[in-house]
Amino acid sequence: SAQAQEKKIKIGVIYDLTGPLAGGGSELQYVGAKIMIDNFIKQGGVEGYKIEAIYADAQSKPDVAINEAVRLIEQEKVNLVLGFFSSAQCVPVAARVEQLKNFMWITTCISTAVVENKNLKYVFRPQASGQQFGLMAADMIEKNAKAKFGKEPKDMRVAIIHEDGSYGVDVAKGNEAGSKKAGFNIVLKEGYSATAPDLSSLVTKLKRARPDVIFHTGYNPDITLFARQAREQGLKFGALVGHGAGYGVYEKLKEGMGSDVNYVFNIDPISIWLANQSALDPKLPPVIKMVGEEFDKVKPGVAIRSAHVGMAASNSYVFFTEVLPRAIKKYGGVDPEALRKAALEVDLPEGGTMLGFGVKFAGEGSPIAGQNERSFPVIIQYVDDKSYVVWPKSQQQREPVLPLPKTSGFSNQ
Amino acid sequence: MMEIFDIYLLEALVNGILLGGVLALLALGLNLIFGVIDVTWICYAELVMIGMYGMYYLFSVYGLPYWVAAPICILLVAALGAALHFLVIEPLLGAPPINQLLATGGVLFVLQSFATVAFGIDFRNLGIRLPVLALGEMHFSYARLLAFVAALIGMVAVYLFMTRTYTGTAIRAIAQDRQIMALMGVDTKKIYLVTSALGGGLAGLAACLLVLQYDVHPFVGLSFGPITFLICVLGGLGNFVGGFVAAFLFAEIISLGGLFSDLEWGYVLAFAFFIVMMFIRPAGLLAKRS
Amino acid sequence: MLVVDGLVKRFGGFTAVNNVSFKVDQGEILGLIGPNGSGKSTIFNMLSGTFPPSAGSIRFAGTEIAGLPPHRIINSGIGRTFQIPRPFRRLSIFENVALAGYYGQGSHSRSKADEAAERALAMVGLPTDRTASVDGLGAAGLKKLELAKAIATGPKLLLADESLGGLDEAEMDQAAEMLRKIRTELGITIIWVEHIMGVLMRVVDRVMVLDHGEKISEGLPSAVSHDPRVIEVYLGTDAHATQATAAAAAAAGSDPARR
Amino acid sequence: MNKQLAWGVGLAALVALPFVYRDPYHLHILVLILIWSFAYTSWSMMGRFGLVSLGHGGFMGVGAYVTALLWNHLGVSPWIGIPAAMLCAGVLALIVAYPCFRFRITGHYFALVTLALSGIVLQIIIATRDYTGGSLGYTPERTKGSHIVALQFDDKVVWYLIALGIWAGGLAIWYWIDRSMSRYAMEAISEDEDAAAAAGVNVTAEKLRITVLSAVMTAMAGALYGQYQMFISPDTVSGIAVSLQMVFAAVVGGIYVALGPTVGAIITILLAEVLRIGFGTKAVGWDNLVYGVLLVLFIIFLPKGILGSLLAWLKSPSKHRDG
Amino acid sequence: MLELRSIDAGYGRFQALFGIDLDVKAGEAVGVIGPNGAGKTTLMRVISGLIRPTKGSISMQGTDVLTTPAHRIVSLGIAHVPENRRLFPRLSVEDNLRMGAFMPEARARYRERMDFVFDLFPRMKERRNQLAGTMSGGEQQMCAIGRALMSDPKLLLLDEPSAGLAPVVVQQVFELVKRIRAGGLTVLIVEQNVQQVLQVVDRAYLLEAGSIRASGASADLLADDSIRQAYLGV
Ligand SMILES: Nc1ncnc2c1ncn2[C@@H]1O[C@H](COP(=O)(O)OP(=O)(O)OP(=O)(O)O)[C@@H](O)[C@H]1O
Ligand SMILES: Nc1ncnc2c1ncn2[C@@H]1O[C@H](COP(=O)(O)OP(=O)(O)OP(=O)(O)O)[C@@H](O)[C@H]1O
Ligand SMILES: [Mg+2]
Ligand SMILES: [Mg+2]
Repeated sequence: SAQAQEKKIKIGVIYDLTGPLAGGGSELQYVGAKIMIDNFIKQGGVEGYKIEAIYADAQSKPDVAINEAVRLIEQEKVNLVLGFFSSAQCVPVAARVEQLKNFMWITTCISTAVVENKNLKYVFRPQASGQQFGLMAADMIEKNAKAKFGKEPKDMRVAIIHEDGSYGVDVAKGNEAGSKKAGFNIVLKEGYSATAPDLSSLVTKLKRARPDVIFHTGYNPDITLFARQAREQGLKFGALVGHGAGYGVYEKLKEGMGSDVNYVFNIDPISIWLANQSALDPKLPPVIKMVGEEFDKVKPGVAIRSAHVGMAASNSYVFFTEVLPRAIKKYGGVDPEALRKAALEVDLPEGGTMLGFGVKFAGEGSPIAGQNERSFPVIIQYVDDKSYVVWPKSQQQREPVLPLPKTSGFSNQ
Repeated sequence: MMEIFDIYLLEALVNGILLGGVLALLALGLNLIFGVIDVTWICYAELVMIGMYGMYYLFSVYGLPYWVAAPICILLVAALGAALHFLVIEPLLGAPPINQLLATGGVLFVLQSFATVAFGIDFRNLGIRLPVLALGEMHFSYARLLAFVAALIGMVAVYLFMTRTYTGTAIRAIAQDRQIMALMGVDTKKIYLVTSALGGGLAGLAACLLVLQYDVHPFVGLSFGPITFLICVLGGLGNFVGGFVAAFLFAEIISLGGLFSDLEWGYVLAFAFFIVMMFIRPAGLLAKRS
Repeated sequence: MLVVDGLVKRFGGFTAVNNVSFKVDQGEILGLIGPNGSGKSTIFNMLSGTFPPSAGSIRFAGTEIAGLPPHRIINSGIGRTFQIPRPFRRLSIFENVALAGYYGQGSHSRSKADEAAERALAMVGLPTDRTASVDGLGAAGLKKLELAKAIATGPKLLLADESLGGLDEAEMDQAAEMLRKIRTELGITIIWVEHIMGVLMRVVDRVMVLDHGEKISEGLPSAVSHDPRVIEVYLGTDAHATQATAAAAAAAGSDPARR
Repeated sequence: MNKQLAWGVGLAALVALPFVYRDPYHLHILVLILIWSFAYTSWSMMGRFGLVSLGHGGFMGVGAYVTALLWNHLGVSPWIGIPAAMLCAGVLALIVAYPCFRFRITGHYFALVTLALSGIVLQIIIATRDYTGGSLGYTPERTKGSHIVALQFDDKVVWYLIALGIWAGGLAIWYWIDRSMSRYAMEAISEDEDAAAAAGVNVTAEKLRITVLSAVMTAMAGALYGQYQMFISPDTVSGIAVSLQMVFAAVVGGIYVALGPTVGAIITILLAEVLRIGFGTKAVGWDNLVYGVLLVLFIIFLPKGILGSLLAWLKSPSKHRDG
Repeated sequence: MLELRSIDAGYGRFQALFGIDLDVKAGEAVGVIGPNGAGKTTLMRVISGLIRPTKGSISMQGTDVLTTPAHRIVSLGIAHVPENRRLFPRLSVEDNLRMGAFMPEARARYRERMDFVFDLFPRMKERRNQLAGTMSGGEQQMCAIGRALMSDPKLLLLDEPSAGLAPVVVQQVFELVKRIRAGGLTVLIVEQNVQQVLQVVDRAYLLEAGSIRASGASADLLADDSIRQAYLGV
């Protein structure tokens, strides 16, 4: 009877707090998720259910992630696992969760491979996928080619470079697909290891290929190294489009690239603080404010709050406000089956989340079962230490600056 | 088209040489420790990492000028090297070499997680941007030129030290017969102190120059560790000139391999080259064949 | 049984053995002497396959063995000892010898190996219990172990490199006696390198002298010990030469087996 | 006799364990310990004779990937795939080790050649991502037919028993080598190759045999790990990190005693697990810090490994050596 | 010059020397003979500080050797040619000799000592750039003696210098010992070659099972029947 009184949902939260991925954005995601979970704990839980969170560090290693997921599910008896930054962890953990018939709520892990053709039943990802990132980048360049570059799309020279991990590879696929669709001339597509001590031959190849636009996906140390060697070797181009992760952490980007960071593009789910608040559900802006204040307490003095934080916060928020209450009220509990049914019924229109997009999960039978079909990223541009949403048109805060103005060290004007 | 190709090839060649400078600098200290006194510091690249953090804190946080911070950093890593020797290696001098490898492997974990705990997981950067040397279409990095020059001077200095001085000779002798060193009037502790501090100092020197080119984070050592060991062996253990040459060969393979094929295959090529060379010249590139 | 022709070994630019030819007959003991660095151990190393000759031919029992890998040569019936004993310290004395018995004869039979080990150990006078450790052996014991290992490989020809170095007089006599026994009881042909003339000359049938990698003299002990060149480069002028001569003479007188 | 009885009882107890105690997470850890114990035992087959390989991550990777690739792309059952993978690893070991031994590449040199090998295998897996999934890792397809043919079981007890069998098999091989003349030969070779050759040992062949055996067993461990986890990634089954992990665990446990690598697996896996859970997310990074410090202390103060030192210590007061 | 008083020494639990008393006067040549395993080498190691005795005292020209750190004992003028040569095999001959002159006191006279050694052993001059480990046994012995002489010692400890040498070289070595003595150097020499060593030393000690069994002038020992029986094979 003590159990009956004490209604509780146990959540296992897994991110990388140590290892290379931690600094690549995972730790910021962790901060975002924790802010949101603490917020609901402070509110006394959801629908009479107390919330208990158990945090674990995946240490940037897939096998540790698997072990921790298994431990949380089998040992700690959590009702669901939430979080995950790296797709290399999401793939095996999702398979495990399916096998154990538990519930998994992915806040990040953008690789398409996580859900594609996996027929996942208990795994949900409100997040946009990597290929969407890649496609979005190509879309912006295509639509602006004539006006800004004065070229037909088929004359646009684009280069796709990426770290060769799961994330870079997936985004690059999107880049390639988008570029092909737009008819760009892909002058180079190449992966490299994020720990490579030297990228100068990549830069040399880029110089030889003379791209108008470089699509780049990477983490921090390799982005800095690339930017530095590109500048040192005198690489010139018209635009540099980054895709989240390293490009999402402006502070570090600026530290590494200096003034060259100006006019760089980044694709991510919108930073919640940049979202067009008038277009959002009116109950969201106060939450955004709360997250911002809490974040400032954790990491004081940050000029541009990283998109990573908001991403995890928003995606967690959807779980607490949409999935959990419905599961409890309509399906009578927090068991995986109830959570799953509740998740499948989420139906938020555009503007329904802090990230601007809506939520509707692809159901069983879909090739991307578990994926949010309404998610989309946005493209921001860093201009003079501020970031502005420049794409898609619907979210646009200002026109993208294209191509790089002469003031930039990389400008090929 | 052909002309452009040539100039890029040349650029890749020269960049290979400059990368070689970086690798040679890294290999210098390791060659002293691993090659000459036959002690395995598997955590060598992590010492460099600590040195890079040292530079970051001295320069960016405490605001010291670069040229003041650098010597302090070198001393710091030298002290760390000496401490490593006396705390970890000394008790294991009589044990099988594999135990040294493992103990310093443990130190590698310790240093990585120490950096994580003490400095956080953020990527750090000095934010110094050195000018660029432009020769027509080709551009070269001063940071790398600097590393190249330092490696060259360091190599010559260490070579002279090892062959021309009594201490240098003793350093070369100590791995071969430790017990009888006392008969020569040599205080083995002192020789080990000098050598490990020197090895550490060279790691510190590498750190000062690497930090101009790379972000610091607790795992930066992973990029350099294995390759540095391979270079020492390829050049012939304890052979400083050989190590220097090997660094350039490796760098050229990575650089040219990366130019003609994918970057990833550049490394496969470099590793494969290493294995093949081991068979052709097991005692090192410059060794005489017996 | 062994015919060596034009054997040469170069190390880099240095010629350690230069065009040496000789023969060893079944059942004889050939003494190989010469100044330090004259190439004796190098010849042994080539005969036993430790390294290949730079040129020349080595025919053993009718087949060419120059350049064969060492285990093939050992299996074909040549055994050797090392000048500086090289025991396997992580194995017991018995295991050291049993190893040689197992692999050396190429028969790869455990029981035969144990048998051979017991015989060899008894021959040289080492304990045959299975666990006695090598660490307990002094200089003399190690030399004996070297011999036992070589014998256990079941050789027809034994190459003994300085079996006496570091032994005291009593032990030297024992060792010399042992070599003789090995020859007579086991019928093993022996090439023996040694610097202690007083003992060597007593035992060997024939002596070959090397200097700077070249053969400078060959013949009966008594003759060789009078050869002025040998005296000059190797024996020195005084006591040793006389000692050697005396020993050779004594042996010649006492040993009817000598031709 | 007593010893055999103890072994028998111990093994029987291990077989009975999952039928009595069914905590799934603990069983999971046990299965991992058994599989890794087998891998570490395979490594120490070579390691105990001074052949320090830093390339076993490569063999493990070959074992795991070849098995999974054959299954996914060609539908070849792991029952055939695993032997095929072991064959591949054996051939790879031959290709690298033969010249090494022929040209007398030993000690540091050998360790680093094998290090390069595991680097190559890792890079190739990553670079051929169209087939191997690259750094995203690779999942054997779930079977639609027989679980036995596909060697896929959802029941941990089955896996526990399989792993236990393999582990015991590994120990049996260890004992078999330990009793054989090969051990004498390898001990001799590890001390002095020339002297061993002079005793008639075919040095190259003996070393090759033990190397290939070790590689083949390691590949099997890799394949099993992949089948059990239903996921492999370059980081978890291949490359330098895994190679080092093997050396660590084996040496920490003790490479000169049969159960040493097993003890090493138990200690390293449990220690990592306990420290990680103990420190949790409150003291991030401290678990690895403490883990590293403990490893260093183990190696400095127990140079023969934990089990090796323990046995030596148990023996020394009772049995007076020489005198 | 050198005094040992009631020295006990050993390896771990194993005791190799029992209450050794031994004196060497300046300018003397003293021999130590005895069967294998008697403890001769151990005695030499104790004097040069390679192992420390468990009991007793050693003084060299009035200085307490036991309180002197091992690496300073060379500076007292004691040079030790260890058993089995113990060269640095991967250093050249010249570098091995240089190691012999490592002490600051010796460095100043490096050239001079080098010429002295090369005079003594012309073969070493020929092979100065060869790696010591690749030389023949006899060559290595020369190098080892040369290395000890580089420090310009007052007392030379020789542990079986004739082992493995050609007869002509053995003679040279013993002549060398004589010459060294003539130059005022004191010598303590361990030998198996009893006959010859007794011809060059003034006095000798007979060591058996870690204790001194007999001692006296060479002539007396040579005349002693039991010694002749046991060690000269006569
Ligand atoms: N690996 C090598 N590299 C270079 N020179 C070598 C090598 N091995 C031997 N030598 C040289 O070859 C010559 C012959 O050496 P070897 O060992 O055969 O002499 P030895 O007759 O056995 O002398 P000893 O009686 O002193 O043992 C020596 O001068 C030696 O320095
Ligand atoms: N490092 C060591 N550890 C243990 N025991 C040793 C060690 N060195 C020598 N001994 C033992 O000490 C005793 C004396 O040895 P030592 O070497 O002094 O004899 P020695 O008279 O020099 O003999 P040899 O004529 O064979 O050189 C021997 O019983 C030997 O086994
Ligand atoms: Mg010889
Ligand atoms: Mg001795």
